[in-house]
Amino acid sequence: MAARKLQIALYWGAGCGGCDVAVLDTNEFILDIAAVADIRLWPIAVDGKYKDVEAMEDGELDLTVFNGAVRNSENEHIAKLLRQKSKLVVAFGSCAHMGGIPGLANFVTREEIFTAAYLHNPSIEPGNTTIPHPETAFDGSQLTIPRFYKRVYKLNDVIDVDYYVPGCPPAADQVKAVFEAVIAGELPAKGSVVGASERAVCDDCPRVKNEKKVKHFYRPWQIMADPDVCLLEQGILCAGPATRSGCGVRCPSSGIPCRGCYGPLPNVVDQGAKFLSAVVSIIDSKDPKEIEEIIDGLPDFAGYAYRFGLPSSLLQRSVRT
Amino acid sequence: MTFEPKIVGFLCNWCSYTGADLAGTSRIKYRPNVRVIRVMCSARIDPTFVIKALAEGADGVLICGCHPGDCHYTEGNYKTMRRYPLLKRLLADYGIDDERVRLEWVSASEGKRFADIVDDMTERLCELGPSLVKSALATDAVER
Amino acid sequence: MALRINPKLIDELEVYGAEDVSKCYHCGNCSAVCVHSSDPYVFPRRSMRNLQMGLEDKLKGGLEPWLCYYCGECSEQCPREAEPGETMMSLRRWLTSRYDWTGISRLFYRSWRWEVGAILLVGFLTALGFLLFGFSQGSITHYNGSNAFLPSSKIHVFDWTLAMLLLAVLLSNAARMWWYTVGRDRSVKVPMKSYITKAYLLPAHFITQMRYAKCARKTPWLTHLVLMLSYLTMLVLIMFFLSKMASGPKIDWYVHIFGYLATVGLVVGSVLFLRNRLRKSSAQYTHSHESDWLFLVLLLVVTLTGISQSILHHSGVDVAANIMYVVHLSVVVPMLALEVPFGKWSHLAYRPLAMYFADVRAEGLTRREPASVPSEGLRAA
Amino acid sequence: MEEPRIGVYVCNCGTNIAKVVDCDAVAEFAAKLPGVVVARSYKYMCSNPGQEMIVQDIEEQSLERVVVAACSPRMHEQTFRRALETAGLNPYLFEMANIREQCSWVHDDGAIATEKAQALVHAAVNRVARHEPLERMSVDMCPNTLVIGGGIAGMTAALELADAGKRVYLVEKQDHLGGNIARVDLTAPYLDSARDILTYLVTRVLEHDNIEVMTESRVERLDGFVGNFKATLGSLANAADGNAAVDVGSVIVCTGYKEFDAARITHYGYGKLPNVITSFELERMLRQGRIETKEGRPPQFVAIVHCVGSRSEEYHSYCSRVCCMTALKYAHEVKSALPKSYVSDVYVDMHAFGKGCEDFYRQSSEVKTLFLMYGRGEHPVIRKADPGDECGMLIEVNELLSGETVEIPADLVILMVGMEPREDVDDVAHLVSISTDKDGWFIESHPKLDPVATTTDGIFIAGACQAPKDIPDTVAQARAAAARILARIARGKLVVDAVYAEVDEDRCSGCRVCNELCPYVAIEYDETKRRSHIISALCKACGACVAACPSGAIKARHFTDEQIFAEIEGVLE
Repeated sequence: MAARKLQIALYWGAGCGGCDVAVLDTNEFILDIAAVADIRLWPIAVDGKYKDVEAMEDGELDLTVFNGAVRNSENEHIAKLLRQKSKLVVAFGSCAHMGGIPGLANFVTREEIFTAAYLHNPSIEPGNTTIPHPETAFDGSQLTIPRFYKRVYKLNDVIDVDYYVPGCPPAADQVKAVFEAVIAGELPAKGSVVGASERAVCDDCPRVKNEKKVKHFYRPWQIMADPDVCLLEQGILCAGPATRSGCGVRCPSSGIPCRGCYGPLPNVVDQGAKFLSAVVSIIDSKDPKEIEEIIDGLPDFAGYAYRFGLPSSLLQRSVRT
Repeated sequence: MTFEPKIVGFLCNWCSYTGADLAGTSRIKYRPNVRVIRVMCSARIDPTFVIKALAEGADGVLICGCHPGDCHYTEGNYKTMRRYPLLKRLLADYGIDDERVRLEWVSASEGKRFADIVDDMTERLCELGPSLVKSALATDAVER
Repeated sequence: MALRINPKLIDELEVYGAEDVSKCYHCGNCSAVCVHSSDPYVFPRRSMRNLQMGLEDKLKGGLEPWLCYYCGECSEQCPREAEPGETMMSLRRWLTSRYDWTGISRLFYRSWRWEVGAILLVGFLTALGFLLFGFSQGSITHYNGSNAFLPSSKIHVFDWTLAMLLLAVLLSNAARMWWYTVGRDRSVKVPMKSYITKAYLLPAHFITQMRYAKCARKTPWLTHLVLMLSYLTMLVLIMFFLSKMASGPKIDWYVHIFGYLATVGLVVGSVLFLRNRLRKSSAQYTHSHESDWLFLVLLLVVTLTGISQSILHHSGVDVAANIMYVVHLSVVVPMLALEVPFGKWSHLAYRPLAMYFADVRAEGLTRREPASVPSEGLRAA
Repeated sequence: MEEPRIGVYVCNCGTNIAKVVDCDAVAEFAAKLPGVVVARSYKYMCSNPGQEMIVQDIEEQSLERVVVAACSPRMHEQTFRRALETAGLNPYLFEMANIREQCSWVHDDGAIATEKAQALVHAAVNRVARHEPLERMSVDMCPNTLVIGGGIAGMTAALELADAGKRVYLVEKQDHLGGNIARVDLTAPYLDSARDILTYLVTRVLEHDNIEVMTESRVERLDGFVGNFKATLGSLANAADGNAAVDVGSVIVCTGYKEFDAARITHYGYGKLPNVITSFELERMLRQGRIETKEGRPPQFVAIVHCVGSRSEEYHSYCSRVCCMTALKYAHEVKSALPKSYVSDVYVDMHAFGKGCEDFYRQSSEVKTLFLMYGRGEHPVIRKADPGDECGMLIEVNELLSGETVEIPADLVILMVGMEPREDVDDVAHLVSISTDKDGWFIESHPKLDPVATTTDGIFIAGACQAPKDIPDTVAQARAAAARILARIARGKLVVDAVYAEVDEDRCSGCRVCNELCPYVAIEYDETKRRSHIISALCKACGACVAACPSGAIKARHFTDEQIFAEIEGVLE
C-alpha cells in the first residue's frame, strides 16, 4: 500500500476528448481512483494550471495519462513538461499511441489544411483570408498562439513513453485495468501495449469465419450484411484481422467493420501494409483488369488502412508534406 | 556527381532469381544499381518489405516473379498480381511516384529481359531523381 | 505454277546407274567440295534434288552433269553414301539417251545385252562385208599394192562415208541438246554474238580438257588427256593419212611415229582405266556401268588388234595381216558406228558442247534460278 | 541480442569474381561489420581447401554464423551448408552473397561492382546474424504407391514397384490397360511390335499379386502429404460401387497425352477429303494388315505430312518428338506392304535424335522415301487431283530443298498429328497439387536434375503427361520414378526440409485469411481451437500465407520478416 496518495495528471493533446470521456466512462470507478490518487492536472475535469505543473518537482507526479497526438508546439511543450515531472507516462488512446485520426493529416500539407479550414471552407465569410499565425501584432501588443506543425506526431516521437493504451477510445474496462495495475504497482515491461490482447479482433469476434474469396467490395451501407458471418468475407472492408483486440469487438458486434483503432499486432511493423496484404489475398481473380476493378471498390484505401496510425507507419507521412 | 539510384530487387527464387543468374552466366551487362534480395516466391513479398525498402532509402523497388501461369508454386504470382495495384495506390497517397515501384515477370530463361528491366528502371529513376522518403523521415526532427 | 513431282523417275534412272540418289538428304557437302560448282551451275546437289523429285524437264534442260568430270570427291565426302558423282555420271548416260532421237542410245543404256548384241552383229556384218569385198577385189596374200586385199583408197572412202553418217547423227543430237538446254529456255536470251565470241571454247575444251585439269586430282585428267589425244591422233591419221599408215612393210617414221605414240597412249590409258575400275581404286571407279566396261574393252581390243595388224604387216606376213585387218575393222566399225553416236563415246561431243553452251547460256541468263537453300534463316535473309 | 560470431569468406572464383570485384576490399569491409570476427578472401571457396578453411575457422574461432560471398546460392548453397554440418554447426546458420552471377559477371566497372559486392555482403551479414538453427523433420513413409494411368508408363512403373515387393494401386479411366500404345502397330526405329510389348506388360500387370488394377476408375481425392497420402478412388462404371480409400506414400501420375485434332487445320482437308487420315487411323489400318484408300484400293502414292499441330505458332510451339520417327516407320511399313507404292515424306525438320534413329532415317531414304521439306509456319495445301491425273490428291507445298513450289501426287495422305495434353490435365493437376506449363504439360521439379519429381513432394510424373516423348524415354521415366520411390521406401523415414512456414498459435486469431492461399492445401483450420495450422510436411515454403497474415502470426522459417528487413537495411546502408 502506498503511504501517500498517487499523484496523477491527465492531459489531452491533439484529440477529440473522447479519451477523457472514456476515463469518465469507468463510472463509479473514478471515485476509487480519487480515493487513492490526487489528480493534479486534468483540464477537462479538474482545475489545474500549467504553472502549477511547472512548479512541481521533477518526478513529483507518479503518472501522466496523455491522450491526443502532437500537432502543435503547445502539445509538444506540455508533453515534455509532463514527462519531466512524471515518473510514468502513458500514451492513452490511438492519437497518443499512433497519431490517431489527426494523424491522417500527414497525407496532406499544412498549407492544404489551412486552405481547407480557413480559406475554402463554406462557413468562412467571403473575403476573409485570415489564417492563424504563431505571432500576430494586435493593438500594439504581440499575440502568440501555438505553432501549427507541418505534420502530426505520435507521443513517443517527442517524449519517451512508458506504456501505451490503445483504442479510440480505449475501452472503459481496459482503462480501469490500467489504473488498477498502476495502483497495485504491478507494471509490465516498459514500452508495453497494455489493455489489449496479443491477438487480432477476429479472435474475439463472434462472427463465423470461413475461407475467404471476394469478387466485390462493398461499403457497409451498400448491402445487408449477414450479422453472423465475418464481414470481410462478405466484401465489407474490416480491419479486424490486422488489429489488436481488447476493444471488446464493439464495432463488428454492432454491424460496423473494425477500423483498426487498437493498432497493429505485436509482430507487425506497418499495420496498413499488412492489412493491404491480407485484403488483396482474398480477391478472387487472376485477371489484372478485373483485379483493378475489384480494388476500385476500396476507395481511399490508405485512409482506411492508416486511419488511426499514419504517423506510426513506416513512411509516417506523404513525401509532399 | 551523377545521381545513381538505389534499387532493391525482390526476386522469386525459381524464375526471376534464376533469370538474373542467367544474365550473369550469359555475361549480359546491366546497370549496377539493383541489389537483389531473394525470396522463395513473389507471393512472399510483403508490402511491408517494399515500404521498408523505400523508408530505408531505396529510390526504387523492383518486384520480379514468374510469368502468370508459370509459377513454381502454381499461383503465387497471382497473389503478387493482386497485391501490387493496391500497393501502388497506397504509395501514391504517400506521394511516391508511380515508377518507383515496379512489378515485372521474369522467367528463368529471361536473363536478357532482367538486364533490360534493370537498365530501363535505372534510367527512369535517374530521370525522376532521388526518392524523398528518407529525407522526409530524416528532417522530421527539425522542421516542426 | 507448281511443278508436278514424279516419284517414278528415280526408278528409271536406277537403270542408268543412279542407285543411291534417294539417300541424299541435301547437306550440300557435294556442291561445296566441287571445284566446278559455281553460280549459276551449282551441282551435284541440285541435280540430285531434281532427280529425287522427278523434275524431268529440269533435268533434261540441265547442263550440270556435263560440267562434272567425276573426280569422285563429292562421293567421298557424302555422309549418306548417296554417290553424287555416280548420280552425275548416270545423268550423263540418261541425257545421252534423251538427246538421241533414234532411241538406240536409250536401248543400249537400258540393256547391255542389246548393246553387245548390236556390236556383235555389226562386227559380224563388217567382217563378212570386208571379206566379201576383199575377195572380190584382190588377194588375201597381198596387203599393199594393186592387188591388195583391202586397199587403203577404198577403205578411205568407207571411212569417210561412215564418218559423215556419224557426224550427221551426232550433230542432230547436239542440236536437240541445244534445244533442251538453251533454245527452249524462256529465261535465257542468248545474243548471237555470244555464240561467236565463245566459239573458241569448243576446240579449247576439247583439246586441253582444261576444266578437268581444275579437279583436285590431276592423274585422272592426265590419263584421260593422253587417252583422248591418242585417240584423236589416231583418228587424224586414219582419216587423213590412211594410205601412209597402210604403207609398208617398211616403216615410214614421219607418219608411223605418231601412230606408235598414239598406240602407246591408247594402251596405257585404257589399261590404266581398266585396272582402276577393276580395283575400284577410288570413288569414280567404284561403280562401273556396263557401258563403261564396253567402252574400255572395245578401245583396248581395237588397239590390240591394230597393233597385231601392224606387227603382222611389218613382219611381211600379209595373209595374217589381212585377216587381222578384218578383225580390227570388225571391232572398229561397231565401235565407231554404235558407240560414238549412241554410247559413251558421244561425250566427246556433248562435253565440250555443254561447256560451250553453259558459258553462252550464262551470258544470256535474264532470270536466276531460285536459290534453293534448305534453311529458314537463310531463306529469310 | 548478443551478437553472434560471424565468419565472412569472399571467393575470388579464380578470376571470375576477382577480375572485376576487389575481393580483398570486400573482405576488409566485411571485417568491420558488427559481429564479424573473421573475413577472408580466397581463390576458390568451393574447393576442398576453401571448405576446410571454413571448417577450421568454425572450430578454432568458435564461429556461429558463416557468410560466403561467391556464386549464386542456387549453385553452391548446399555445398557450404554441408561444410557447416561437417564442423558441427547447424547448416542453416549460413548465408551466401551472390557476387558473381549478379555482380562480377554483369558489371564492368570495378569500383562500382566492389561497392555493390560490399552492399550484398553487408546484407548477408545482417541477415545471417538473425538466422536460427533449424532442424529437419522426419515423417513415416507408407510403402504403397498410387499410379494414375494404365498406359506404358503406368504399367512399367507399377511393375517396377511391385517386383520390389511393394503394393501398387493402378487406376485407369478406360476399361482396359494400354493407353495410347494399344493403338499402335510397330514401333520405331527397330520395328518391334507394339502389341508384343503391350501383351507382355498387361499380362504381367494383371497377374501380379502386388498390383491392384482398377479400370474404369478415377482418383476422387488425394489428401495428406508425402509418405502419408490418402487416396479416394471411385468407379466410373458403377457409381453404386462407392468410393474406396487407400493409404499410399507416393503417387506417380502417368496420364499420357491425346492427339492433336487434325480438323483444326482446314487446308489439310481432314474430315472433308476422305483419304486424308491421321497417323492413328493409319495405325489402325496397319494393325488390320490392310492399307487402302476409302475406295478400297491400295494407294500408289502415299504422302506423309509432318508437324500437324506441332512446332507452329498457331497451334503448339513444341515438337511432339515421336512423329518424325513414326513417319519413317510408316514409310517402311507402307513400302513393305505395297512395294510398288511411292512414299513422299513432307517434313519441316527431321528430328532423328534418339538411339538408332539416324540409322533409321538413312534406311528410310534407302527404301526410296522422297523427302520434301517445307517451312515452319507454312502449310502444305491438300486438294483433290484433276480428272486425268494418275493420283487422287495433290499436295501443294513450297519445297525448300529445291526452292520450287511443287505438287506432290497422293492417293493417301497421312497427317502426323502431334501430342497435346489431355482435356483433364487441370483436374489432375489440381487433384495432386502439381502445376502445368504454358502448354499444359506437368512441370517437373527440375528439368535436368529432377525430371520425374514435381514441386509437390511425393508426387511423381512419368511419360508423355510431362511432355511429348517416345516409348524408351517414357519407360525410363517410369522406372526412374519407381526407383525414386523405392529409395524412399527403403529409408523408411522421410526427411522434410527445415524451411517451411509455421503458425504461432498464440498469435493466430483464426481470421482464415490464409486458408485459401496455400496451393498445397497445407493450411488446416481447427474449428474447435479456432486457429489455423500448417502441416509442415506439405508446406513448400513459398511464403504466400506469411505475407498475407495480417497478424504476423505465420513465420517463414529461414525467410522471416526480421531476416528480410535486416537484408533490406544491409543492401541500403
